[in-house]
Amino acid sequence: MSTASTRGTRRSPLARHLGTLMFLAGLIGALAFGWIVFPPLMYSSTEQPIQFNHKIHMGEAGMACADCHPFRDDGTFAGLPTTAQCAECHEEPIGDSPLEKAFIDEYVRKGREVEWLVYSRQPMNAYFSHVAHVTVGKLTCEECHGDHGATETIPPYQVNRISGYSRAVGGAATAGRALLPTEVMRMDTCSDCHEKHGRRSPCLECHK
Amino acid sequence: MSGPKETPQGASRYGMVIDLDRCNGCGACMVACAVENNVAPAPQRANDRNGITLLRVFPMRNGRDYPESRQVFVPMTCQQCDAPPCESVCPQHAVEFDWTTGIVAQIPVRCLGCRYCMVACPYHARAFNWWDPEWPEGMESTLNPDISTRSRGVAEKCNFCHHRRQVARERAAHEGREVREDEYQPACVEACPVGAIVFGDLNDPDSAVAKVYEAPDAFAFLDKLGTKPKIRYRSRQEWVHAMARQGVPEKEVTRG
Amino acid sequence: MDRSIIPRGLERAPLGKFLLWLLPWVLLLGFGLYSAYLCLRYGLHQTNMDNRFAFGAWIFLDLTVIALGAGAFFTGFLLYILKRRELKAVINSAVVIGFICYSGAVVVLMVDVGQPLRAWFTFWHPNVHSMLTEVTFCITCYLTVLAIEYLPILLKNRKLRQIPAFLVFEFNLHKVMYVLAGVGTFLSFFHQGSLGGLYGVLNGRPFVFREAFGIWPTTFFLFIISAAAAGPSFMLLTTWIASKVSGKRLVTHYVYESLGRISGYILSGYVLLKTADTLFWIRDTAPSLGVHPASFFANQPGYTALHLLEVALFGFLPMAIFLTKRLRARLGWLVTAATLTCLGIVVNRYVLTIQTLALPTLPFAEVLSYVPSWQETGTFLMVIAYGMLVYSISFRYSNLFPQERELRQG
Amino acid sequence: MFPWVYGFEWNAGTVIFLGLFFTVVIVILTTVTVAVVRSLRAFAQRKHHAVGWEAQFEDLGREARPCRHQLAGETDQRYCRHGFECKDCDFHRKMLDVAEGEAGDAPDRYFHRGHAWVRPETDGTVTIGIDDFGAKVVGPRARAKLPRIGRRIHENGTGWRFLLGDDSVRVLAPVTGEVVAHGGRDEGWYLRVKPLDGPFDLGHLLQGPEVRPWMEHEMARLLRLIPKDCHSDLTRDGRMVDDVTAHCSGLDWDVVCAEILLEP
Repeated sequence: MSTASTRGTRRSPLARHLGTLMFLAGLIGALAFGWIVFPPLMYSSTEQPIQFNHKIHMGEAGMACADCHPFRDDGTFAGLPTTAQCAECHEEPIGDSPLEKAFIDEYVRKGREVEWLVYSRQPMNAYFSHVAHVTVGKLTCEECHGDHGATETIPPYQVNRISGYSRAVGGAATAGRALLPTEVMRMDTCSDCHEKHGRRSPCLECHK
Repeated sequence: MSGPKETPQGASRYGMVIDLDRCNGCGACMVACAVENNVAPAPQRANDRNGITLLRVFPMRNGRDYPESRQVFVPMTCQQCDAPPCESVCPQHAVEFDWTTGIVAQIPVRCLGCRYCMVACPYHARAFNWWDPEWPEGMESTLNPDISTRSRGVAEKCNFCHHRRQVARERAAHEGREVREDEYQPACVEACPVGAIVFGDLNDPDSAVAKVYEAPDAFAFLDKLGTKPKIRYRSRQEWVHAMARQGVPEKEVTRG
Repeated sequence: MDRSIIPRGLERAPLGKFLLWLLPWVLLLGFGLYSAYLCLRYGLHQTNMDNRFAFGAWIFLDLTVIALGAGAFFTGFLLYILKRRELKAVINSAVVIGFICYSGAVVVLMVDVGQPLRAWFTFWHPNVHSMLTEVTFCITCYLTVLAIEYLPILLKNRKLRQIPAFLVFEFNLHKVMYVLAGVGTFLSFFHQGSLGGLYGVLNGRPFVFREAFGIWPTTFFLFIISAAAAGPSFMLLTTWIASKVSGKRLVTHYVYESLGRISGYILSGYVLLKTADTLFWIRDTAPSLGVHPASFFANQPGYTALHLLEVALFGFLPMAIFLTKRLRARLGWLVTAATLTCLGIVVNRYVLTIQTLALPTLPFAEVLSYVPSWQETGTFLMVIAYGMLVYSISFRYSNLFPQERELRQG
Repeated sequence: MFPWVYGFEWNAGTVIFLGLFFTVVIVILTTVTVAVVRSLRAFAQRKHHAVGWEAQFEDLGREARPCRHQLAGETDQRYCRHGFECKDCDFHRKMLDVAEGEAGDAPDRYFHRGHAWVRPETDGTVTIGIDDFGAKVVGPRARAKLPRIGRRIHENGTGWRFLLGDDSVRVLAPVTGEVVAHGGRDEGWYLRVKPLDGPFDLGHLLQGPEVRPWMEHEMARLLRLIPKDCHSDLTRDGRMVDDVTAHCSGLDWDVVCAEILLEP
């Protein structure tokens, strides 16, 4: 109406743009919340039961990945070593690390297994074969797991509160880019790489 | 995705031949199938029309009176058609013809639950999860880890125990060799006490199934529909062949 | 009480009486919502559908509702594209009915599928060869178009139009409405067709499989034509019912006659094509799939009768009434013929969906029948109640029939 | 749906199907956008009064919009299609050409179809009021809500409003201008309006011989709105009563006023 426009000219510039300013403030606030504040809230974070230094094992001890993460005889991937495997070297403390001592006291002596929280567990409907990628596809561990083997500490285990899927520590290496704070590993991570290698897979290749 | 779905060199084409003259209708295949594929026990209120049976043994009678009365048992499951009517109707590619194995793949996590595929399938070989799958306390630990469970509201069907192929391939790859025929056999084949079911790669002329696939007494159900099923049946009884060629409805069954 | 929002110059029942009229529909809606809740919360075992009857009452009702809702697209097409000006008298009503039918169908579909939260998968990963994909895309687009077409009717409400922005937007939207009518026609054309194609492409079901023209089976075209025939009939019927319930003259007899004549012409084409299609199916299609057509009817004389009824009683008879000038002059005959035409659509969709599933394909399978559970029925009643509510409220507060005011004065 | 989504394939089916889909989406979006942009432009150019009137005009019954040349007996049955904007009307121009040279003196008052009269003043302003017929339909009970001084009114926009209880009807402004003075009930509700640019163009208003038949036409229209058994109550001493709606029970002030003042 003409009333509004004539009245508008009499107001101060600040008052005239108040609406716009409030809209922008709200928009920026909402975006900041959505992009910065909210994503971390989506994840619960749990520390691993005990810290582990990959770098010492790979470097000073001169071990390889497969020494602790081997294939079983039937071709399946054994995943994490058992306490018994650790005890092959760590029956008694080798160094003077308090962490090592704690590990031997808490787990080796008591014969308990460490309840590691696994970063890279696949969802139930996905099939993943290490043999296919490592033995047949000749991929190195680092190509998917990144520099995990060279780290001195192991990061906390983060789980998406809704989907229950964890954030893969090596996800950035797998995806070939930094993962957004909202991201876990997705099917696209697999399919992008398969496509890059010229391998178009039927659904059943990975889904079960 | 770029690149055509080419059938690669040396691709498999899995098929099955079921000998109706041998089948005695014991149902071991049905049990083995359900156990292998993590089919949840049916709830109390389920009936034979809304439970999950990926493989079902039907009696087929010639409809004549004694002494001409004859009957065979027909284990009916997904016929793994080469021209699957269920694939083209799925609105979102939850059904895919696997061009490397010839298996018609059903991907439950992509499924919307519209059931159009079930309407399209003339073999009634698909089942829908009308209920939330529930296992009695403690029974979850007996689930097969090689295959996922399916949620309520999605369709499912026989995938020729494809997960067994994955396990076999993994072992073979680890040992640096090809998969042997006996390493990949669906659960129903293993369970059949009379050896009525033969399964294998039709592209491999030396496989057991290829040798009987073209046998003169082998036939496919509803082959005039143009679905090109990869499961064939055998029988030396002429009436069985005649029935398979022409369907005649029986009496009406009401439910509701 | 609500007099200030009722369109000026129209007489409406007192608010109390109106609310009393709404009450049963609100109760029915509540019952329907409870039924739908049960299906969504506990799963589709609440219905009597099963692995053989995978599509049940809902699909049949969806197809029927959408076919009847075709009045919206076809009236829009006749008015905006073919310039049949007399239909301006019912276009608002047609849009509201179209909107109700399509939105109702979408709501029911969302209850009807097993995983409604995955509905967006069809858009994200569409299989363009599936008729259902075509249905999904068209239904969504057309519902959007209908919602936009519905907007001016709302904005022209007496209170809302006092806001200058609404009136101006309504005016400008109306100026470009012929574009939306065109798009709507295109979408609805393919949508009605793909609903027909849904069954016609099923080569695994010899009872419904039909030969194709190009990529479309004949049912694709038969559905379009039958919906176009039934649409105006349904408009005629609903206008008449609204007129009876409200006790007002809403349109002139010329409009009724025009709707009837259009229905009649299209119906005559439909009856002809449907008969030809059935004969071809009996002679060629069914036998080529290894089935003798007679076997479908061997144990079901009732179904045979339905087929005859569909073409003769619900096709030929209303066509004859609509095309006879003397009968067309009488509203009673027009309403009778329109009712028959709408029943014909119901029977056609019933035979196509329910009978197809009842008939076995395998030689050892049984003929099945099923009765919907109360939860299924409730969910459908929910749509009826929702439609009655939306239509009643629109009728009271919007000017659905522009001729009403003039007829009242004149 | 998009090429970057997993499973997307460039083939004929996809291209045709999604091509059509995106075309439809674009057409729908464009159509709505065009309507929005046109509306915004109407507001920016202060044309929204005209557009709003056009929208309302379409809803008027045929009886409410006789052509002025029909009223003057210059033509047979003819209904205005131009929102009473005679300067846009070819027919009007043709009729003017025929009547050229016959123009008499400028009349004292001009009438708008919404029952506002306009009287040009010597200082270039105009006075606007509601005509007797309109005033009697609105009645003395109603209160006018006049625009404040300095406000602008727009031709065929709202001139001012009459209020009675919760109901209100607007009087269409006959011209565009700025309100410089107004008068209350005692002076008979009037506005004094000065032109914005250039002198007023009053060509679209009824004048001279057109006025009387128009009034008769309006009277007939009013009678149609009023039940027959009330007709005798409408006149007293040979004159129309001062408050038409008050003299007939069950008659809606709001409906009758809106119909006569052309507010559908």
